[in-house]
Formats: sequence, C-alpha cells, structure tokens
Amino acid sequence: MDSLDSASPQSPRTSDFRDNADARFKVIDRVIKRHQFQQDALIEVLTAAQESFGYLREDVLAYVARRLQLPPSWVYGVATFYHFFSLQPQGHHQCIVCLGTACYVARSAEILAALEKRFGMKAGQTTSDGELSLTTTRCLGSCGLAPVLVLDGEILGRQSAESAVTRVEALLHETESPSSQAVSRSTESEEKP
Amino acid sequence: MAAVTLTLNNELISAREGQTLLEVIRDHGVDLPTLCHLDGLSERGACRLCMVEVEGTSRLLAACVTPVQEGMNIRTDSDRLLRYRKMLVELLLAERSHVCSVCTMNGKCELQALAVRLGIDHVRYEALHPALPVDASHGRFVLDHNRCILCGRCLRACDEVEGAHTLDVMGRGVRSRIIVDFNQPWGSSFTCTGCGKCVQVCPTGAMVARENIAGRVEKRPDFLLRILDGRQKRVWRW
Amino acid sequence: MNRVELQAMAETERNRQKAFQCRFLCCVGTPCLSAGGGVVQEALKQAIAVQGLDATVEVVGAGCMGPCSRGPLVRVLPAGGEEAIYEHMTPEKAGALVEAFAGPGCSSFPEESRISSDSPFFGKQVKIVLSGSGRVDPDRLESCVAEGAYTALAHALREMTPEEVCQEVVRSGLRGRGGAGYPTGVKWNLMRKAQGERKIVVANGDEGDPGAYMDRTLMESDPHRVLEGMALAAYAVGADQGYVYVRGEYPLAAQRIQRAIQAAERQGLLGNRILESRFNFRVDVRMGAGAFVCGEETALMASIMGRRGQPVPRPPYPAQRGLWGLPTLINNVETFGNIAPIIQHGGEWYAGYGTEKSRGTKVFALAGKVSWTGLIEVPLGITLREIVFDIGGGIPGGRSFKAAQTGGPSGGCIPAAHLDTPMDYESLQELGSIMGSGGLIVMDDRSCMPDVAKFFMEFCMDESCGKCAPCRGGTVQMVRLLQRITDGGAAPEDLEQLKELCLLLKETSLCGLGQTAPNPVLSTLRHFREEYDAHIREGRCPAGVCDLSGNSME
Amino acid sequence: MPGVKDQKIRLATVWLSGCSGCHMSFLDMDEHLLELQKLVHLVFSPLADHKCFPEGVDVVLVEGAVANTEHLALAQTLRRRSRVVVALGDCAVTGNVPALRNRLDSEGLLQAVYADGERLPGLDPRREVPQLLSSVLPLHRVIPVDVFLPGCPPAPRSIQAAVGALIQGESFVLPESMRRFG
Repeated sequence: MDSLDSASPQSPRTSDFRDNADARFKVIDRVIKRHQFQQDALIEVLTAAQESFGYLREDVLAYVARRLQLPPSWVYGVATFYHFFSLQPQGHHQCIVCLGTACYVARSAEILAALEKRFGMKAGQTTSDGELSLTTTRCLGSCGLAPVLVLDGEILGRQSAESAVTRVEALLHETESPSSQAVSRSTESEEKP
Repeated sequence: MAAVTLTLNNELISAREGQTLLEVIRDHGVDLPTLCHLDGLSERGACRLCMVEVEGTSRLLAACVTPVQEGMNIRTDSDRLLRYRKMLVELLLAERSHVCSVCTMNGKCELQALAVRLGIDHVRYEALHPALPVDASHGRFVLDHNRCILCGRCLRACDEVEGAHTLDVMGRGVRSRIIVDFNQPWGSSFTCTGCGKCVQVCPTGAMVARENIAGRVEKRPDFLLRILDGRQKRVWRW
Repeated sequence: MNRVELQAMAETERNRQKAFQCRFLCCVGTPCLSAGGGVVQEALKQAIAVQGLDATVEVVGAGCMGPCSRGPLVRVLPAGGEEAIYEHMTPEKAGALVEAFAGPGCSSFPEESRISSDSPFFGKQVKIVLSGSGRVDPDRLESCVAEGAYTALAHALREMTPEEVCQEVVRSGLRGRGGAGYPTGVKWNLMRKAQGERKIVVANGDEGDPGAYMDRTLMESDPHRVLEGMALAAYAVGADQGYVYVRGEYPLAAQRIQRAIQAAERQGLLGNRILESRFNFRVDVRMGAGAFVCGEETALMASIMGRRGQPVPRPPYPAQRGLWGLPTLINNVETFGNIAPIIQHGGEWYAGYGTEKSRGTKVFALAGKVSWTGLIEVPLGITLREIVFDIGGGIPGGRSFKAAQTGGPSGGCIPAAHLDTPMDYESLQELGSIMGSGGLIVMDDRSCMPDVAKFFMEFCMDESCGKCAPCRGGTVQMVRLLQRITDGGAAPEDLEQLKELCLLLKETSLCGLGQTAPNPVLSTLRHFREEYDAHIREGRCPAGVCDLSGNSME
Repeated sequence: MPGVKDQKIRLATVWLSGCSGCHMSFLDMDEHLLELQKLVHLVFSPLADHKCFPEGVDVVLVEGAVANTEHLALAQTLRRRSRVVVALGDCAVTGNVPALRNRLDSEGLLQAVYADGERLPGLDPRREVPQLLSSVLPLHRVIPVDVFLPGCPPAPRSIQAAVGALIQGESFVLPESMRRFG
C-alpha cells in the first residue's frame, strides 16, 4: 500500500508487470488460460497466485485484475473477504491453533494465550524477524485429536500449553542458524518494486 | 400489467404486479424508513429497516426485496417492528464514531434524521470507536470512514450508474470498509472519474464534497433517476 | 462404458480382491493421516515386501472407519476369516501384524490394539451413507465399482424417468442434511419444473461448523458415492453441469473428488453420454477460500462465481435463478451420499429407518468429552443418551455429562435432563437446538455455558459477512455483552439487552448465519440460566472457567 | 422563612468532561431562569461554589462524558443522592467529542498532551490529573439515567421544558417537535 500513496492518478504500475520476467506470473497466466479468462475464476486465480508468491502482493493483485479485466477494488474486495488470502508476507514457520468447538472445549484458548505470550505476538501476526506466523482456524476436522496445533502443515494432536510452546521453540531453533531458506526469502522480498 | 389487491395496515389497497412491497407502501404514503435503498440503484436488502410483517409468514420480510402478491396482509407499524428499527439504528450509531456535533452533514444526515424520527435519544449499545482514517486525499471529495454505515449506495452508484466500479468493500463483518481501487488514497485512484455520484447518494457524512466542509451540505440523491431515465428512456423529469 | 461393462469391471475387481489371502485396509482420512497413518501404511507395505508376500497380501488405502480418536486405524480382511480393526497403529505394530499373518496358523492375529467387533461403538450404527467408507479405495474407481458404485445410476438411466427418480426420493422422506432439513424430493420436484436454458447441480461441501467433518470424510472416503448422487440428481432435474464446492480447509477432499471425477469421466460414468445414454453431466470442483458464510446457498453461489461470499436476499431462490441466472439445485454432500442407496434399494426401504418425520440415517461427528470420538452413522430418532453413552462410551475421567452441542454456531446445547430426546429434526428444534450438519460436541462439568455461548458468538462475529446491519453490528454487541458477563462486569440489564439482541438477529438478519447466530445464547439461557445468574449476581463461575476478577469498567 | 425553603426543589448541575456549552445553553433560558429561581434551590453546580455533592437532590442535570476516575466517582455519588438524573447534551448522552479519544490509548494521550506539549512544563499527569478511564463513556454506561436531552448543546427551550416538568414531579418525554439527535 505504501508504494501507492505516492502513486500518481494515472500511475497504474502497468509497466511494472509487463517487464516482469518473474516466471511466477506465468503460473498465473496458465491458470487464467485454463479457466478461459473467465472473471468467475477469480478465486482460483488468486489461490494459484498466492501459492506461487506466498502472499498476494499489490502488483500481483494488479496483474490478476488486469488479466481478468476486473476493477481493482473488486479484486481487492475478494482478496480481503476470504481468510485464506494474505496480503502480507507470512513467516518462515506457520503455527495454526485450532479454535474449533472440540478444541475449544479442550482448552485450546489456553494454548493460544501461551503462544502469544511466549512469542510476544497476537494471533494473525508474524514476528518482526519474519520467523513465525501465528494464526487460528475454526476446526480442522481432527476433533478426535483435540486440542490440535498445526506446525508447518503437520497436525499435532492432544497438545497442552507447555507442549505447544516447546514444539514451536524447537521448530524455531532448528532454523536459527542462518539457513539458506532464510537467505532466499529475504532476497525475494527485496525484489518487490 | 395486472393489478393485485392487498391490505396495508388494515387498509385495502391495490398495486401493480411486479412492484416491490416498498414501492407499494410508499405509493400509499406510508412512511417506511430505509437507508440502503435508493431509487435508481439495485436493491441490496442490507439495512433491514424496511422489514414488515406479512400475515401468514412467521418471518419478517424486507419490503425492498419482496414482490407484492395478491391478498397480502401487511403491517408496517407494529410495536415489534418499531422496536427493531430503533435497535438497528442504534447498532449503526454504535458501530462507528458518528459524532454529529462535528459533522458537516449535521442536520442533513439521513441517519441522524432517522434517529430523531424513531425517537432515539441515546444509544444503549457500547460505542465501538474503531480507529478509522479520514481520506482527504482527493481534490474534491472527502471520505470519512468513521461516518460510514456500509449501506453500499456509493459503490452501487459507481458501478451501476457511472460504470467505473472504483469503489468496493474490503474485509468482512464489522471490519468491512469501503475502499477505493486497491485500498489506496482516493486522490491516487486511477479509475475514479471524479463524477461525485457517490457523494451525492451517501446518506451520511461519510462522503462529502470539499467545498461543503465548512459550509452547508446539499446532497441530491434523486438525480440518479433523472440521469438513468435520460440515458435509457430519453426522458428527463426534473 | 455401458451397463454391462460396469458389471464386468465390478466382477473383475471382486475376483482380483478374492485372490488375496489377506487385505490390509489403512485409513487414509485426514484424522488418521495426521495421527501417522501414512507411515503405518508404508510400514505394512515394507513388511509385506520383506516377507515376500506381495502376491498374497494387499495393502490398500481406504477411507474413514469411524473411531477417529483411535487412529491410525487398519482394517484386516483375511480371506475367509473374521475381519478386525486395529487401533493406534504404529510401524512396529504394523510389522507385528504382518508377522502374525506370515507365521503359522495364518489368521491368528494379535489381540492387542484390536477393536472388538461387538463394541457398542459399532453395534448401534447403521451405515447407509458410509457403507463404502473404510472399505473402498477412494482413489480407485474399480474398488468403488466393486462395492456397487454407479449401479444405481445405471439402473435409473435405463429403467427410470426423471420423475420416477424424484418420486423415489420423495418416497424416501430424505431431508436436507445440511441443517435446515428441507425435504429433498420436494426440492428436486420444484427444480425439475423450473424453466431454464440449462440447469446446474451443486454439492455443498462447505462444511463450516466447527466440530463437523461428515462431508469431508465422505468426500475423502467415498467420492464416487457423492458424484453418483449428484449425477442422479442431475438426471432427475434435467441438469448438465455440476459443481462440488469444497471448503478451502479440505485440500485432500478436493483432490480425491477431483481424481474421482477424472476417473469417472474416463470411463464414461460422467461427462457426455453417460453409460452410453443420452444423459450428459459434467462436474467441476470449486474450492472455498475460508469463509463460513459460504455454506449459505446464495453466498456459496457468489463464491462459485468468484465474488465476495455475501448472501443476497431470497426470493429468487436458487431453483428459480441461481448460478449465472440458471436454475440451480444445491444439496449438501451428505444428502447426495444418500441418493444412490435410495435408488438402489427403493425409497420405502430408506424410509424404514428413522422416525415418522425424520427418515433414514444421519452421520454425526461425535467429539468433545466422550471416550469414543469419531464419525458415526445412526438411524434418526436414536436418543442422545444412546449416542453419548453407548456409542460414545460415556464421559471419560469420571466426570459427568453436562451438555451436548449440536448444529455448531447455529445450534444449541442440550442439557442432561434431555438426554433421552430422540435425535430428529423436530425434537432438536423444540429444545432450541437444530440438527445442523451433524457436529455433536459433548461437554462435561468443566465447561462454562456462558463461555461456550461467547465462543460461538465470537465465531459468528468473525464470520459475519458484514452486509446486513443486524448481523454485522449485533454480533459484536452480543460478544461484548457476553464478555462482560464472563468478566464479571455485567449488570442484570445486560442480560435483558442480550435477549433483545437475540430476537433482533433472529428476525431481521438477511441470511441463515445471522438468523441462527443467537441460538447458542438462547439455548444456554434456556437450559443453563442459573449459570448466567451466578456470573452476574454472584460473581462466580460454577464451572471454574471464567476469571471474574477483571471488572470491565476500569 | 424556613417553611418556604423546604418546599423548594433541590436542583443540581454537574459538569464532567464537556465544554460547558450545555451550561451556557442552560443559562440561555434567560428570563426563565428568574422563574426557575423561585422554584428551586441550586444545591450543587459549577455555577456556584459547592465543594461536595449534597444528599437529597431532586433533579440533577449532568453535562459531559465520564472520562476519568473523578467523573466516575462523582457520577456514582450523584446517582445515589439524586432522585432524577438527566443526561444533558451529547457528551453525557453519547460521549460525543471527548469520546473521540477512545481510539487512542490513554497513556499515549497523556504523553502527547502533558509531556510532548510545550505549555505545561513539569506537570506530572500521573500525579496531578485524575486517572483517565481506558475509554470515555456516556453517562448511562456508568449509572442509570432517567432522562436524556441530546443536542450539542440542547436548545434552551428543551432544557426549560424538561426541567419545568421534572421539578413538578412529572415524568418527561421530549415532545416530538423538540426531538433531535446529536
């Protein structure tokens, strides 16, 4: 958004993505083509865009909007309506606390509170070093394992506040040394126009 | 078009088939409050103020989106309806910072007028006071999110009448907000034609013209029908 | 493929299966996979390879077997022997299983970790929708066909007119399994008569109720059952296009359905000229992207069309003007799961299960504080007590039953006094709850009911689309009031205000989300009023959950 | 003349967080003040020098929102000691302009006004300013209110109508012609 504040009314960064040799835009193109340039495929296209970029950057939204010939506010409105779309970069590690009913009854709120306290963040935020994103979900359908925590896609059942903090700490510790992953990530974000 | 007969607040009336209840009710001079409805725009059915009782249905129906039917028996002024209308307006007033005393629309605002009409002298609900910005980046207009009731008139006018679709809603639930393009300052919009229709149709002080800020505001939401009829039917009523 | 070829495929597959001396069916549903089911399956395969048993023993990925909290589960089907399910499987236990098989005496499988087949968990269940789950390989069409997939469709296309299909569904008494319970046959008949250039059938798999995962399980375990039901519906109402709308949280379900569609299309069981008839029906998958409100049918349609998932006022109903203005039939995934058995065995057979007004069976996701949690299918009309104490095995840890929550955020809490209530649409409604999609969460005496009500209200607040004023503003105010109650800062008037808001939302909200959002509050107020009073008047949380010291004034 | 004195209505006016505009509007009743003066004793008011809120007040007009602990205590006291409480003007009724600070946190607010500001050097708000409530509240969120007189400020004739009725011991509903909001 910040880049937009100074944008002139005529601006539209059209040239930005024309020149963009980023192969990830081609992924978006492929999905758009598969859906025959149907505007109705917006959610599928945004999903594909988020998969390849990690989050929905402003220029990616603009690209999608132009390719589908949709107004910017329409695309932005859809992208912000659904939980799955993120307009902010996500952390290297993802921690999701399930707050579905079964997990809630099994006191998953305490797990969330413990994680928030330990890592000094609120649900929905990413730590300032970009290491950890903490989010919540309303039921993963793994109610038999309640309370459930998802760490980088792995579902961990029957957690407690202590075990959850320990698991996340261990995960962060693994990559504490400057890993190649972290390096590639930081260069990637510098690419942003 | 075929005529239908129905009962409105114990009075037998007739209407044309295909009309909405709201049209019929207003045709007969019965005062039914609305905020999201505006002649000339598609119906949104969102403010729920025009809900009426129809005999034989346990549910309340929003008059703006309910077609008339032969033999309907409608009530618009039951205690229950009055109570709900009041609550709905109170909820709107609690949702954002509607500080009338420092609003350019003070005295011209449809929300304020409605509160007065419904006899609201205070709001029973907790005021949420969300931290929302005022977008004064546009050369001619100001968008104050604190006074927005999300009726959606502006975006429908922009989409359906002007055809620009500069405006839309972002987010959802109580965090919904009107946006310009990619949620950017209005002044930096590259799709806005500056036509000002959104401002004209806004029922509150959420959208006002700059020149009105210090002075008196005069909005003319009825212009929509005039230009739509002009465009589609080549007739101009004024 | 035609009908004869379909039968041949089934026959070939059945013969292939019979050739094995033993078959290991590993649950590949999400709960078992997240408990380590994938590793177990690999371990089984490896052990079999090591023992050189590839030709005599088969390891198959199968769908859900029911008791999810005991996963990973493995079903053992020895040729001629008695089948058994093993719980809490590990690679070690898997190795031991194979060794037991390879050893002398062939089918002398260990007793350890074996779930007794006469366990009450299974005893009171009747599997119609889930008859194939846990038995077929969802990724192999042949496996599903061997268990009878597409025979009902083949029969209907050859022997029945669309009207007759609708009539059979009417006769079955099947009601929508998504929650509202509208008679499916009636809906189909309306849809059949609707005028439209084309018609569309949508399977609603946006199972958003927390604690409910019936639809996901069905899509993951027996996708062809859903597709066959959709095809029958399409034939009955005259549609040629279908969509399965899958909740974004269910990637595996979407993948399985997608693969199933491709497999069925390759064999001419979907697509053009199905089973060499003149009936065409294409199905596409649409994924949600995380919005509970998209379970509401008009919001779901908006979402399928790539827009913000905001409901629009009805009428027009989807059957009149739905997707792209075309008449659209929307049924829940589980509803479609019932169709093939109904056509195969007849509506009267189906109506033989359940009660007068609630026919057939219902799948429930049993979770919370019960010994056996998982997915169950029971005849409607079974009592809550039978579900919780017989099938569910009662409350663990010596605690006592306090309430069961049905219907998710739109439902309500049923207290112990009503444990003998039959589970049917009307009885649940009378108690201030709803059948809902089938989530059933059991709570023990450590749950605080105002806190539970607050939990559901927060859910509705987060999930409100923000379009209509009562839901957008009302849910927030209700959460604030409940927050005050659970914080100890509430006054008796706050309770009055809460009740008044409940009525407002119920009567004036635009869609089902807002209209039913007050249900958890209303039902807890009705059955657990004393807990609210304890919070407000005595500053005390009977369940010991709420911290009432933080008076909200400062 | 002690007998006469006893028959007079005990009226109080209170000024919480507001601009005093409502009191000005009260004074704008002009000659009606003289009539009022015959009927009431003004037992507590920013217009007079009273130190503490007295017992046995018949009608109290409260201007302003509840912004700090001192307001809160005074509101609770006046409720206990008064028969009829009137929320006078928008600040008392809705929070109005004082409530605009609710989106900010009170610590930052004190810092901005008393530490970063230039005019009041050396003033320690934590010692010399009553503790701010986390949010500014309308009067009815703190104590039960009997009559609401919205307006910024309410018109003198509305105040006159309300006070006139209330000191007669009548209940009061603002006539439709005088209704307003904000």
